[in-house]
Amino acid sequence: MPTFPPLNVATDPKTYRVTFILPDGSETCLEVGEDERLYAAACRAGLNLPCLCLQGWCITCAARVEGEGAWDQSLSLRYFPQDREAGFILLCTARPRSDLRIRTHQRVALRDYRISRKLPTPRG
Amino acid sequence: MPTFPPLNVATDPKTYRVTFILPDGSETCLEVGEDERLYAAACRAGLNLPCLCLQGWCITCAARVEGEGAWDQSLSLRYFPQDREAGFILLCTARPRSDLRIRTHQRVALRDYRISRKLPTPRG
Amino acid sequence: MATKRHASDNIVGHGDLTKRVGVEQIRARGVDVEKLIDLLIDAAGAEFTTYYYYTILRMYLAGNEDYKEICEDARLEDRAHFELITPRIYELGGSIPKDIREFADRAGCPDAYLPDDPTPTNILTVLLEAERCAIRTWSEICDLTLGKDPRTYDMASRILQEEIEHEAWFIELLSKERDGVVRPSGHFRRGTPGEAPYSKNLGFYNP
Amino acid sequence: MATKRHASDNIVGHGDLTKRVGVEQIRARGVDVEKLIDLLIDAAGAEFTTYYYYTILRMYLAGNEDYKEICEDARLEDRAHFELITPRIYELGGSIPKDIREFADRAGCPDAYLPDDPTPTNILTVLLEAERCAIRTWSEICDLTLGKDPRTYDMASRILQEEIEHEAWFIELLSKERDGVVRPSGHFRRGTPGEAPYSKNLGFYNP
Repeated sequence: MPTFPPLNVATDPKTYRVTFILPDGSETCLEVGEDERLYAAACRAGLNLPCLCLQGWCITCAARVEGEGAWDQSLSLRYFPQDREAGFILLCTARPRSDLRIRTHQRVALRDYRISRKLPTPRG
Repeated sequence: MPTFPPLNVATDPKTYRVTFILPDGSETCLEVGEDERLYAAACRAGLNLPCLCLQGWCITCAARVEGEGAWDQSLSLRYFPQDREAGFILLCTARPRSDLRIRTHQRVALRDYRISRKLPTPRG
Repeated sequence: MATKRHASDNIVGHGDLTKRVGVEQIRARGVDVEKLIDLLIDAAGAEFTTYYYYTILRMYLAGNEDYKEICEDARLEDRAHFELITPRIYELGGSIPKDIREFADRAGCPDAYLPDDPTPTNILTVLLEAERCAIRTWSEICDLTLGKDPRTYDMASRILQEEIEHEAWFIELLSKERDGVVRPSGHFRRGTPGEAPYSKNLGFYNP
Repeated sequence: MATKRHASDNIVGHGDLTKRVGVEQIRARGVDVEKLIDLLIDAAGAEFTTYYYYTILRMYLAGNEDYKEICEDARLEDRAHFELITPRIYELGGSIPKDIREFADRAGCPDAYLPDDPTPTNILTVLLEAERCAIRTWSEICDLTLGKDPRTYDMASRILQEEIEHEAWFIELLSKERDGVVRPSGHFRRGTPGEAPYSKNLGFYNP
């Protein structure tokens, strides 16, 4: 369950098309409001994605944006510029600022990326 | 009492002339071996200087080198390049590499200097 | 003779001290021991930082003796969790980080900072979300060890149960404080602050 | 009527909650309260990091049950010191740092890291020097508060006495371990690990 209930998409001033690509290759495309968190939107659509702290810290919900894309990660408690450079996104606290294609289940990839750059991260 | 007893100066391969300037302006000049810690040398000469951790961490023994001088601070547990740039020396773990003139009792000055540069330091 | 379901521990030679049967048995049952160790260190880090941050949060629940007492229960029980987890990490062949800052950096749950506006509602929200993160963590460790590693499972289950109690407490308090809604935790009392009946294996309050 | 030796506390107005008589009285007797608070936070930081690092050091005193037990006493007593100091910091109007890393960074004594070569001699040396740093710290706080701040003095004196015991223990152990020399600490036993008789105001072991 997301920390904050998803906002009503219909009343959102602006929405974006966000595609979630799961490990089995299946794709789910959603309209996501600019104030809605991507994890909450995925929940709303019935996607069961991993999460733990839901505060943008633990990287359990880490995913990766394919190609170009813009998103607001300012709600996260720990998110590094280097994470963004490599396209990593923390779904629990990310809000879309463009249409996005997102590959989910990237916790291990983000962990190893951070370790390689000597950035703090949970290891488990 | 210093952690390590002062080495016998006479057997030291090399010595330097080190002058300690106390807050009352009095000066004490000593021969200090290159392997002797300056705090231990001052103790040997009967100077009662402040100290606490004696491991080059707490800055209680901080002093300041006047003019040019060289010293080895590699035994300190925490000593920043910026400390050296400003002439601060931690007597408990410093060994001379040139003749030195040293103004003692500079804990507050080093503390304020570190705070101004956002470097870690005990505050008390 | 029945077919063995799991690899035996004859991987550990007679008198060999470099391996532990207590580890190889769980590995043989499918536990990724290295991943488990990493998870336990992350979790221990979160319990440890929580112990520190709850010390501060408790101070700022000023004037609310009930909130302070319950925060103190959670604070000391989280400390008891750190104490309980650490020996298991070493038993499995792991170790906690050399540096305390690294321990905080790798914690599985966020630093539970004092809010800039330290109202009871804001502080109780931090406490609640910290407990929720812990519940998810320990639930995952239960999942990973169920039927494979009885010892870690037992520990995780004990800690989880205390974290579940903590969440219920903070929901009760925040619900009344913020929303004026009664949502009972269903609990009575701890005998002493931070009694930690599950993680210290003490008698329950059961009058 | 005798002349008053110290400024009275009439600086604190009727019903004024922004000041404490308990602080103004010690200020009037010459305590630099802000400096004292800073020293107490540094000292609390050292006790807290020591609690963490002794957890590790204790683990590596492997095979030496006597060393482990005594390290455990010192570890839990240092934790008791952190618990004792923190309320006094807030009472005086101070607070411990928002971030646990900052707390470690400003500690008055060094991180008591596990030595690269974790022999009993090397570990006992780290323990000994950590206790010595603590003794110097608490001696200084006794100096600053003697005759001016009975409450902080009492606390510092209690902690100091436990640190003095710790130093004597580690001298005894290291002396025998490293030099083969008997240097008795002069002490008998703690009733339970980390009993902290001074800082918890418990009965002494005095058979």
